[in-house]
Parts: sequence; C-alpha cells; structure tokens
Amino acid sequence: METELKDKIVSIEKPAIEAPPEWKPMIMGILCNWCSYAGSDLTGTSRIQYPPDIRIIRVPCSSRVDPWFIIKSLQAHADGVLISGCHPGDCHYISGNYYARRRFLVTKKLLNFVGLHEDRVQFSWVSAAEGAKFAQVVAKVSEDIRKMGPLHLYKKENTR
Amino acid sequence: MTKLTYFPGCSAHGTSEEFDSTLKLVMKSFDVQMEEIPDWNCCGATSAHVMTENLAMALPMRNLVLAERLKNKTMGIACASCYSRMKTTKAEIDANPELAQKINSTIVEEGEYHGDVDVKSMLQFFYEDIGLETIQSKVTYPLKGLKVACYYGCLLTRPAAITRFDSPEYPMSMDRIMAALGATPTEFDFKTECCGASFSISDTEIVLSLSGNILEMAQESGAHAIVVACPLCQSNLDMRQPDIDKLAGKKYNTPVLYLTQLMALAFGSPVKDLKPSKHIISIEPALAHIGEEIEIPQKKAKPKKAVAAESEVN
Amino acid sequence: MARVGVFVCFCGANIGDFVDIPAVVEETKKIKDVKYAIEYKYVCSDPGQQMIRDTIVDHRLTSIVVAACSPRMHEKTFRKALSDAGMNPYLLEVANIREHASWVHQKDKEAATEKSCDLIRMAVAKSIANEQLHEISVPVTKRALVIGGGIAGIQAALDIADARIPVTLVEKSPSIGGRMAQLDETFPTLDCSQCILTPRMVDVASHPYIELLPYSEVTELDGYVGNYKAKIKKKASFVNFDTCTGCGTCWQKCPVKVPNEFNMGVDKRKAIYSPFPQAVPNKPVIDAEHCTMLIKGKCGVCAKVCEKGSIDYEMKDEMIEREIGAVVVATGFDLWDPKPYEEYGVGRFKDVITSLEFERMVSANGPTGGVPVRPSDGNVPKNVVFIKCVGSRDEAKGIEYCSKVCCMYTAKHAILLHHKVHDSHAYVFYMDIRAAGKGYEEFVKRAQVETGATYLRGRVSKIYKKGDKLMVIGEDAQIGQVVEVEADMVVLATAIYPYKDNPDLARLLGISYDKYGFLSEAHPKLRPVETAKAGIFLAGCTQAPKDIPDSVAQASATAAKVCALFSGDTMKKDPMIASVNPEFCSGCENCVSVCPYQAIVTEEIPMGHGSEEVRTVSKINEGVCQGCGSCVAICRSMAIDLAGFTDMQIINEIVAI
Amino acid sequence: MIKLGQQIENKFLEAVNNKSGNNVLDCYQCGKCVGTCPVSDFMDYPPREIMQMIKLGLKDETYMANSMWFCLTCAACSGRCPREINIPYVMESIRHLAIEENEYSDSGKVKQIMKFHEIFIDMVKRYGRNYELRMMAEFNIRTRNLFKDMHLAPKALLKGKIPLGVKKVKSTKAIQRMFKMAEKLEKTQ
Ligand SMILES: Cc1cc2nc3c(=O)[nH]c(=O)nc-3n(C[C@H](O)[C@H](O)[C@H](O)COP(=O)(O)OP(=O)(O)OC[C@H]3O[C@@H](n4cnc5c(N)ncnc54)[C@H](O)[C@@H]3O)c2cc1C
Ligand SMILES: Cc1cc2nc3c(=O)[nH]c(=O)nc-3n(C[C@H](O)[C@H](O)[C@H](O)COP(=O)(O)OP(=O)(O)OC[C@H]3O[C@@H](n4cnc5c(N)ncnc54)[C@H](O)[C@@H]3O)c2cc1C
Ligand code: SF4
Ligand code: SF4
Ligand code: SF4
Ligand code: SF4
Ligand code: SF4
Ligand code: SF4
Ligand code: SF4
Ligand code: SF4
Repeated sequence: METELKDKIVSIEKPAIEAPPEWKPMIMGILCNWCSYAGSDLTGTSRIQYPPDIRIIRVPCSSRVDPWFIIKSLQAHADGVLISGCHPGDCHYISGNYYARRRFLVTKKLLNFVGLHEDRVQFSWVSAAEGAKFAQVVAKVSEDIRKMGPLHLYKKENTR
Repeated sequence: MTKLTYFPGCSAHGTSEEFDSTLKLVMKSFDVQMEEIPDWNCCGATSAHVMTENLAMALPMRNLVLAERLKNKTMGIACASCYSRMKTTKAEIDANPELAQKINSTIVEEGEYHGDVDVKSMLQFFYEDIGLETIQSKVTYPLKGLKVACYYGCLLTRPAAITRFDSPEYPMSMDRIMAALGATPTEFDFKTECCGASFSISDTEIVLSLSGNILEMAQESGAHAIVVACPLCQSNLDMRQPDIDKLAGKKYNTPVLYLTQLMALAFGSPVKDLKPSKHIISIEPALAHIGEEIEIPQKKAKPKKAVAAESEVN
Repeated sequence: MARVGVFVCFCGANIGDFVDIPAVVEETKKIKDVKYAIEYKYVCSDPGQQMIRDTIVDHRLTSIVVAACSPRMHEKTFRKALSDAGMNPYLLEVANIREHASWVHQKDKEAATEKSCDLIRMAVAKSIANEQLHEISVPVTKRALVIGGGIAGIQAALDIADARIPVTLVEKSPSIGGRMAQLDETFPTLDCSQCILTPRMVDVASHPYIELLPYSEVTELDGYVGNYKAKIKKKASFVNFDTCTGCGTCWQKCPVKVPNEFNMGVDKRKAIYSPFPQAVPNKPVIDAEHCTMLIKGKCGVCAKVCEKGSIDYEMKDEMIEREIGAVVVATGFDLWDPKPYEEYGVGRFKDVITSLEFERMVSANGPTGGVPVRPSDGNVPKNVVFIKCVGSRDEAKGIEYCSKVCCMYTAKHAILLHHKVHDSHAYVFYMDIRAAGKGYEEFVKRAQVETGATYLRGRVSKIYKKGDKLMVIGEDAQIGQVVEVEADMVVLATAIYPYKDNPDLARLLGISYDKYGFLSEAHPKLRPVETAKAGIFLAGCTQAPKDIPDSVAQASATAAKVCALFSGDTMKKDPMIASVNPEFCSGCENCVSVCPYQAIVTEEIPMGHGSEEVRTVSKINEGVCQGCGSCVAICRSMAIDLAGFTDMQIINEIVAI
Repeated sequence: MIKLGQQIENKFLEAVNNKSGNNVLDCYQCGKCVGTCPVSDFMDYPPREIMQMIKLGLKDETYMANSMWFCLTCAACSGRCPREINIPYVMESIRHLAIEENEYSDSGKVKQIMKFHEIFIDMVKRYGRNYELRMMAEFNIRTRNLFKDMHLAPKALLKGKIPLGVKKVKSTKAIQRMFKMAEKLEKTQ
C-alpha cells in the first residue's frame, strides 16, 4: 500500500485540472453513527434539500476514521472528504471525537505537504438534532470543492 | 544593616510628623537604614484616581522609577493611601507592559521603569521582614495592661488580590505585633471598616458618621486606645473626635496612636519622644494603664478529674 | 464466490416518486457480484420480509443488501428476516436511499437515481466483506455491590434484594443511615426522620439477601460489567460483632471523650462508641486515634467491663473479596466548610453555626434534647438569623452551583425554631427561594405565613458582635435599605459538597467526576443514573445535591437498572467490537491509551519459533469494548480491526463509487 | 416609568464593561455590596442598583447619580462580591465616562466633591505635593464656605498638625510636564 500511495501522491501534485462543463464534485462523507449520521437522517425526514454530491459511509464514531480512509477516498474518486462527528463533550464514546479531531489536523498537514488544498478535507460537528445544519455543511463543502475543481479527470467508469 | 527605601508621603512632614519620627526611632532599633526617595512626589491620592486615568498612574509611577534607582529590595510606605495607589499602579503596569510603556512615556526626566522594587506598607515590613520574634526581643518596657483596638483601615489589606497581605476581613498582623509588645489587643470587629478617608474635607458628615462607628466599636471592645498605621486614619479618628463626640452626645476620649509610637515606647523611648502634644485627644490617660493587671476571663476551672477526662486517662 | 441479493424499496411514493427505481434495479444487476436484484413496494412489510427469506433460500445468496430507509430504522427488522432464513444476520447491509437520496434531492430525480445506484454499489461492496458475527454473551455474576449506606444506598440495597438478588452493602462509618439519621423532621411533610428511616435500617440488617459490611471501604475494583471483582477492607473495629450484644457498658465506662461527629461536635462521645442510639448495627467500634490503650497501651477498661469478652485490641484490618456484577455508588455528601466567610465571623463567633449543627440541636435525640441553645453561653436564642446560599452560588468564596435543598431546609428550620421556642423569631436572608417540588412552595408559605418568619431578600454583608449579640448587616433589596438585625444566633445554610475522598473512589472505580468531586452520570437527561462505565450506577447526593425524595427515586432507578442487567444468566452484547491480531501487534500500547473504556490490557505471549522469550501484546476485553474504533485507527501496525466496520469493508465502500 | 425595548444594543453596558474590565451582567443583584458599602446610605443609588441601571442601559440616570462620586474605592464590596465584580472599578469607569461626556449631576454635594479633587490635583501640579493648609483654605473659598472647619484650625495649627508651608518637589518642571503629557494621553483615548 505504501508504494501505491507514493505513486498516487506524485500524480496529485500536478497542477489543477480544468473542469469539464459536465463535471460534478464527488464528496465522500464519513459520519459517526450516533450524531452526524442521525443528523443526516433528520435532514431527510425534514425533506431539507442539499446538493447531491455526497456519498455517505457510516462508522461507529469519528475516531474510527483512519487517515488512510481519507487518502484512499481522494485517491479513488472523491474530490473532497467530509468527516463529521458529535459535538465536543457529546461523544457517544466519551472522548472519541476528541481523538478524531487531533488525528484529522495531522492529516490536513499531510495533505498540505503533498500539495493538496487542505479544504478538500473538512471536519464538522453535527448533532442528531441538527438536520438543517447537516444540509448547510454539505452545501458549503460542495461549494468549496466546486471552486477548487476536480481532482480526477476521468469519470469513474474508467477505473471501475 | 538592612536598607529600606522610604516613601514618607505628603503627611509625614505635616499632619503625621509623630509617625515619621517614631518610625525612624523604631527602625534604628532594628538597625534598618531608611533611605528616603529623593524628590518624591505626591501619589495623587484618591483625587487623581477619581478624576483621571493616566495621571492617576503616572504620579505613583514616577515614585516607583525614582525608588528603583536606590537599588534596595523593598520600598516601605508610611501612608495606607499612598501604599494602595503605589501597589495598585505597580500591579496594573506589571500585568500590562503596553500600559507600562504608555504611562512611562509621560515620565521624561526620571527614566525607565523596570519593576524590581517590592512595595510594602510599614506594617507589612514589620510583620514580614522584621518578624514578631525580633520585635519581641527589643521590648524593654512591656506595654502590659494597655488594651488596644487595632485599626487597619480599608487599604492596608484590600483588595486582597493586590495587597496579598493578611486578611481583608479580620487581619491579625498588627494585633500580633501589639501582643509582642506586651499590650492586649481587643476583639474589634471594625478593624477594616472605612473611616471616610478622602472625604475628610469635602464631605465631613460622612467622616463623622463612619469614624464615629469605629470609635463606638473600639470603646465597646474595651480598648484604652486605637492603634493605626496610617496618617489619614489617625487624623480622621483623632482630629475629628471632638465633633464626633458632639454628634454622639458622649465623650469617647479614645486616643489614636501610631503603631510605631507604641513600638518606640516599648523599646524604651520616653513618652515625650512620642510627641504627645501632637494629639488632639490626650494619650497620657491611656498610657497610664500600662502596668495594670488585666483581668483575663478565666476558663471555667474544672475539677481535676474532668479536665483529665477531656483528653487523657485518669 | 459472492452471491449478493439486492432488494430495492419504493416505500410507496416516498422513494418511488423521486428515484427511478426500475433504472436503479437495472443498473444494480450490472454489478459483478449481484446475483439477484428486485424492486418491491414495502420491503419492511410482512410479505416483503417473506420475499427476502424465500429468495435467500432459492438463490443461495451469500449476502443481502436492502436499499430502503435508514439502517437506523429497519436494520433490526431485516436482520431478523435473515436469521429466520437461516442466514447470519450480520451479512446484511442497508443502502440508505430514502433519507440520503429520495428525500433530500426531490427536485432532481436524475441525481437522486444516480446517487441511489452509488449507494447500492457501496453497500454491495461492503457486504461482500461482511463476516458472520455472533452476539457475544457475557456471563453475569448476580450480586450487586452498594457503596454507601445513606438513604440512597439503603433504598437501592433493599429494592435489589427484594428482587432476590444478593447485595453487599459497604458503609465506611460504624452505622448505616447517613445524613438522614442526623435530621430531625423532614420537609415537606415534617415527619420525623428517624421514624421513617429506622425501620428501613433494620430491614437492611435483617434482609436475607443483604450482606452488610459496616466500617468498611472498597479498595479495588477489577473486571467489567457483569464480572467485577471488588476488594473490600474491613477496618478493625476492635470489637467482635459476633459476640457483642450492644449492651453499652463499655462506652459508659470509657474515660476518653472525643467531639461527637454525629452531633457535629456539639457534644462528646467516647473512644469506644456507637454513633447514635438507633445505629445499625448497634455495636460499638473503638476509635484507634483516640483510645489510649491502642495509642500507648494504657487503660483497657472496656475489655475489663465487657461481660461478653468482645473486646479485642489485637484486631487487624481485614481484606475480603466479592465477585459482583454491578455497582451502585451512593456515597452522599459532606457540608462545605464556611471558613472563608471571615465577614461572618466563622470560627470567631461561637453562635454562628451551620445548618447541620442546628438540625442536631432541634432533634429530639440530639445533644441538647431538642432545644436550640447558643454554644457560647447555653442560653436559648430568641432572634435567629438564617443565611442561605452560604458557599453555594458564590464563585468568589465557594462554588458556583445551587445546593438545591437549603432553601427548603431553611424554611423547615424556621418552622422548627418556632415549634421549639415559641417566643422566638426567625429572620431568613435569601437571594431566591427555590421551592420546586410537590408541596414545596406550600411549605415555604407555611414558614412565612404560619410561622411568621421574616424573609429578607439579600446576601448578608457582615456580622459583628456587640455585647453578646450578633449584629447582622445586609441589604433588604425589596426596599433598597440596609438592615441590621440584632440576633442571638446565626445559622448558615452551608453548601452540599461531595466528600473529599469521592474523587479517589471514582478513580478506583474507573468512573468520572466533575470539578467539585461529584460523580458524573452518563447523560444529564437520558441516562441520569448510569455512569459511562457499564454496570456502575449512581444514587443520591454523590451525583449532585438532592433531597430525600429525589435520592430515593434515583436509588430505586438504579435498582431497576441492576435488575434488568441481571435478568438473564448471561448478557447479550453487540458483536461489533474490536480485536487484536497478536501477530501484528508491536506492543506500542497506543491503543491502550485511547480506549475510552479501558477495555485494552496487555499480556505476554511467547515469541514463537520455540523461543523461550516473551513479548507484550495488547488484548481487548470483549466484555468491556463498546466498539468505537478509536484503537483501530490509532494502531500503526494495523493489528486491530473492528467487526462490522473492518478496514476491508470501509475501503470496499470507498472504492466502489 | 422607565421604558425599555426601544433599543436593542446596550452601548452603555459595553462601554462600562470595556473600561472597567468587568462584566456587569455577572451581577445577580444579591445586595452584599450594599450592606458592605460604608457610604451606600449617602448614595442616591447604592452599588447594586447602579449595576442594574447599567444592565438596563440607563446611561443618563447613571450619570446623574451621585454614587460614583461617593465611592471611596475602599474595595470592601469587591472583596465580598460573590460574582467577583470589581465594583470600585465599575464606579471609576462610569465616573470617567461621565467626565468624558461632560454629563454629570450638578448637585451641591457632587460639585463639592469634584471641587475638592480638582483643588487637590491642582496642588500636586503646583507643588508636586499636597499643601494641606492651602488646600483647606482654597476649598472653603471655592465652595463659599469660609468658616467650614474653622473651629478646628486654631487647635490643629497650634499643635503643628497642619503645617503652615509645604516642602515643594525640586523638579516641579518635570511634574508639570508629566501632567501635560498625561492630559494629552487622556484626550487621545
Ligand atoms: C441540614 C440539612 C437538612 C436537610 N433536611 C432535609 C429534609 O428535611 N428533607 C429532605 O428531603 N432532605 C433534607 N436534606 C437532604 C438529605 O440529607 C439528603 O438528600 C440525603 O441525606 C441524601 O442521602 P444520600 O444517601 O445520598 O447521602 P448520605 O446521607 O450522605 O449517605 C452517604 C453514606 O455513604 C457513606 N460513605 C461516604 N463515602 C463512602 C465510601 N467511600 N465508602 C463507603 N461508604 C461511604 C457515608 O458514611 C454515608 O453513610 C437535608 C440536608 C441537610 C444538610
Ligand atoms: C415549554 C416547556 C419546555 C420544556 N423544556 C425542557 C427542557 O429544556 N429540559 C427538560 O429537561 N425538560 C423540559 N420540559 C419538561 C419536559 O417536557 C417534561 O419533563 C417531560 O416531557 C415529562 O415527560 P413525561 O413522560 O412525564 O410526560 P409527557 O411528555 O407529557 O408524556 C405523557 C404521555 O402520556 C400520554 N397520556 C396522557 N394521558 C393518557 C392516558 N390517560 N392514557 C394513555 N396515554 C396518556 C400523553 O399523550 C403523552 O404522550 C419542558 C416543558 C415545557 C412545558
Ligand atoms: S423498508 Fe423503509 S423504505 Fe421500505 S417501506 Fe419500509 S420504511 Fe419504507
Ligand atoms: S463490647 Fe461488650 S460491653 Fe461493649 S456493647 Fe458489646 S457486649 Fe456490651
Ligand atoms: S481501652 Fe480505649 S476504648 Fe476501651 S475504655 Fe480504654 S480508652 Fe476507652
Ligand atoms: S437551594 Fe436555595 S439556599 Fe440553597 S443554594 Fe440554592 S438558592 Fe441557595
Ligand atoms: S496500537 Fe496496535 S501495535 Fe500498538 S499495542 Fe495496540 S494493537 Fe498493538
Ligand atoms: S473499539 Fe473502542 S472501546 Fe473497543 S477496545 Fe477499541 S477503543 Fe476500546
Ligand atoms: S455584591 Fe456583586 S453580585 Fe451582589 S449585588 Fe453587588 S455587585 Fe451585584
Ligand atoms: S469601593 Fe466604593 S462602592 Fe465599594 S464599598 Fe467602598 S465606597 Fe462602597
């Protein structure tokens, strides 16, 4: 996996790619089960609309998120990653989100180091009651990524 | 020989000459050399503080700068009000270098402020630097029989965060010094009540009422005299006493002595050195109690057996 | 070879109207491992579930994906369907195409359809890596440990024991009863505290399912929910409780007097003592700090007078062990020391006392026979000033919080003063009157109207002494005037504060506490009696200030929790937990430090290859692990994985889009 | 009647908070300061009420109060305030704000107190130190109360309690320059 990663990083370093007109960003959302995933469900139950650019993966806790998942997402098809967990102090597992936050900051530094815009990866706190906030967060990440442009030239058909 | 930078304050050469002179006597017994800050200025007292922000800090700061030049560790201040202004200014500028610089810019001739002199009241200096043991060791004429109410006033121990000395509510340092001299401090709950200080001239009515309460409580406590460590307190309680008497319709006849006067006396100075003539309320009747037996409320004598049962086996 | 079956749900119009389901099914069929895909109107309906069961059998499927609503909604339903068809329920994945697609992209059917396809693709990819998991069952030791024998601990112990579950009740003082035993009459009904408490204390002592360990402390707790092991120190009492009859001859004859804690030091007790007449057990202990026999070998009177020969000066502390399944902590409260209130003359004025001292004085069984007296001269006070919120709600000198019970007990004290001294008058200085409870406001009214207590709104500024009177100065903010009350006695309603050693106990139990030392509940609203550590519960004032009704209610709630925990011989646990592969573990112990539940321990295993040497690796206790995954992400050796959310499963999801 | 609700922003509160380094909103109206304050009986609004007036944004009423002029900065109140509000600082800041905005009570008492402080500062400016006798005289002249404290004068003078002269600071120039610069600082704020 190490060598694979290195190869990929080199390719990412290339200058920003011109976005084809039909391009839509692809965002990988990794959400904790207890707060943010429940919040995103609430967005649905409340019928709050947001850009259809996000694909959501459920994990027990934001502390389950391995930096590898972020890198792998960007390597695969995602133009951006959103990680979301419980508010500080509300973690279902007492202190998990605190570790996640620390690890995430380190990951951002790594992204910077390899030449990626650090806002391709974002972190947020969304509680189970914040359906509207989840929609806002997705809209914001989506807009940020749209400004940054695609990370991958080809649509997924080529790699699948 | 210890050296102490001395800030006498405006009243030292005026209203409180007897404080100044006995202070010097006492310091001599302790072998402390007092170096008066050359060309010190008024600290601005309450007035500068009431009316202005910067001047209120500039005036004390000039003294602090001058004091630093003497290179002694500590500056002792005779007046509680000066002490408070100086100490507060020091705390504020030490905590805020920007402010320090700003205020320092108004002090052109005297130079820069470094912040390396300790500011203490004389009481604090006696209590912390000289110590009760040394004080006691100098006593040649114990003040046995003299009951005193120790009055600290508001500014010697307040605000606690700034003075960091004794208790703001019920301080004991002066009481302990008095006890070391052989006198008996009374249980006096108005130790730190305000005497009206700065209203002495502008609103005398307030002073009469506040100082009146203090005299009343001192008398209630059975004290022969009040002991103070500040010229403002002294003048309010002493000079205004006849007026207070009139208002209260009774004679308090409670002399107000500086703690240094009693220290000097206990260390062997004759009464005339205390400059008794300076006092509006004569001090002699109070001093006459020295040598009297004091009736200490005896603990109820218990039968021997019961006493033993208290802690030990019979 | 994976054979995945996919069921796409219309949810009536909920999904059907916004997602082109037939197109989704067509697209799904193109996925490599999908052997079967079908759409259905309501998959969660009975026929829908029947369809799943049938298809599993008919098509020999190896994993199932349902594309429908959120897994938080029906994952359980579908898992059961799998089970019923003889398939491991954890081979199910749910693609959330309702909350995450149809409902949030209602204006863009094309995008919603495309997204649904992606979500299904991800779920299929994940399901391929799904493994068969089995619910973990942890054996439970059906014995509860209750720490603290105040009213909360007593109630919890009795409720649990009544369910025929054995209880070990550990109390650090010589008798159970706690603070309530010190109270006279109690608000809001003014019934006598002893009368309602003593029967319960006796019940505890005689209950066949309760083992009472007085004069004991818990010193260690190991293990996890259902399987704890406690070490308990039985402090040497120097009295053989088995033979002692509690006759009292020894303490009548003992010559050493010590301030009596039970009476807040108002009177004295002996070096051998039983704390109060109704004590349970009513056997004395020798206070080793004061007994002259134990200090310097002189005396021995008690041994001489004891007809039963129950005194044993050689007795040593004894350590015992108990295996237990759950713990209820009910260690109650101490009173905050009002020493910082120098302006009230605390420590200088003898007649400025605390509320609990007053409570003992007005108690019929108290040191003054139920009459309040001034400690300075023994006279009965006429004017009594009560000051509320002493220490409480005072950031400068005390603590920020409100102690909750003192408004009420001060009203009680005003009434009791009137009952005991008819020509007395109570002045109550208050900031607010917090009387939220059934019958509480009415009770305060009783103090104000029937008793005629004068309530003054303000915090007392200063107390000074004038002759033998206490002059109390404060503002009456209602009229904006400073008032001075000439009082004979002043009672301070000092704050409720946890015992100093509460944090030590918390650390020993592995639970958390707040900055004051109160033990922390798992959730302030929805899990107020549980701690973050499974199997440890909280009752009474150890968690926060409370009155008796609240303490009792919380205690009964802990009993319900304990009984639920013990309802089977084993506890079922979610199998989605972490495990270490010792071959990869480098023994760095990073995982140990991140686990919020202390579920990870280290063990030594042989180096292998026939070597004699050992190495340290981590091991996860499956009874304790809650499956958060922190350890998985932190492990650089990739030695840990989390069942149900394995690296493989998640990476599969990631690369599927 | 005091009408509230006409303005949402409480600029006055903000100004007091900024100047005093306190948050007046911390005050929960317990009144401990009032019973403590030695001069609350002389104030038209004791400290607790001043706090509430600031909270309500009653700027004009606060400026017209005499309370801050009576405050002796004795710090007894702040030592007891359960919310750790530095009340004398709050008093000081409204005093300074009132001076800045030149809006304060013209009651005789307040005028008298201000006059005293002005004369005192004037003495310090002139001599670097306080000249007690001169000050008393000037105060009496300026407040048109020539005979105030006259009954004390003979005895006090006789006993040397009030010296007839003052030992000036040598460098009065330096002091005066300091005054000027400090005044300038005051204005630039
Ligand atoms: C003056 C006053 C008057 C009151 N009046 C009333 C009233 O009228 N009505 C009312 O409803 N409430 C009243 N209360 C409140 C009432 O006292 C409490 O609600 C009640 O006592 C709380 O019970 P508890 O079991 O939580 O704590 P406690 O009664 O404090 O019991 C705790 C027990 O745990 C033991 N313990 C502590 N630490 C350990 C340890 N480490 N190991 C083993 N054992 C330990 C203690 O020895 C004690 O026996 C009053 C409180 C006060 C202060
Ligand atoms: C405006 C407001 C704000 C609040 N905010 C908070 C807050 O922020 N935090 C907080 O902790 N608390 C808050 N509360 C209090 C909180 O709402 C209550 O504590 C809580 O809802 C009580 O729950 P309950 O189950 O006892 O009663 P309820 O929530 O009233 O539930 C009772 C249920 O019983 C049903 N029912 C009634 N009669 C019958 C019958 N005869 N047969 C069958 N069913 C019946 C009712 O339909 C209802 O569903 C607030 C209350 C109010 C009014
Ligand atoms: S399974 Fe979910 S989506 Fe389908 S019908 Fe039931 S509730 Fe609706
Ligand atoms: S130890 Fe002996 S004397 Fe004391 S109570 Fe027990 S039986 Fe009685
Ligand atoms: S041996 Fe100890 S406990 Fe017994 S009577 Fe003597 S002092 Fe009391
Ligand atoms: S319960 Fe009442 S007396 Fe006690 S802290 Fe709260 S408000 Fe104060
Ligand atoms: S973090 Fe990984 S390698 Fe380190 S001890 Fe834990 S399991 Fe072993
Ligand atoms: S998954 Fe969480 S609870 Fe389980 S061992 Fe790892 S860190 Fe601890
Ligand atoms: S003491 Fe402090 S909190 Fe209480 S009224 Fe005064 S300023 Fe407000
Ligand atoms: S500092 Fe001012 S307000 Fe506070 S007690 Fe002293 S005089 Fe009163």
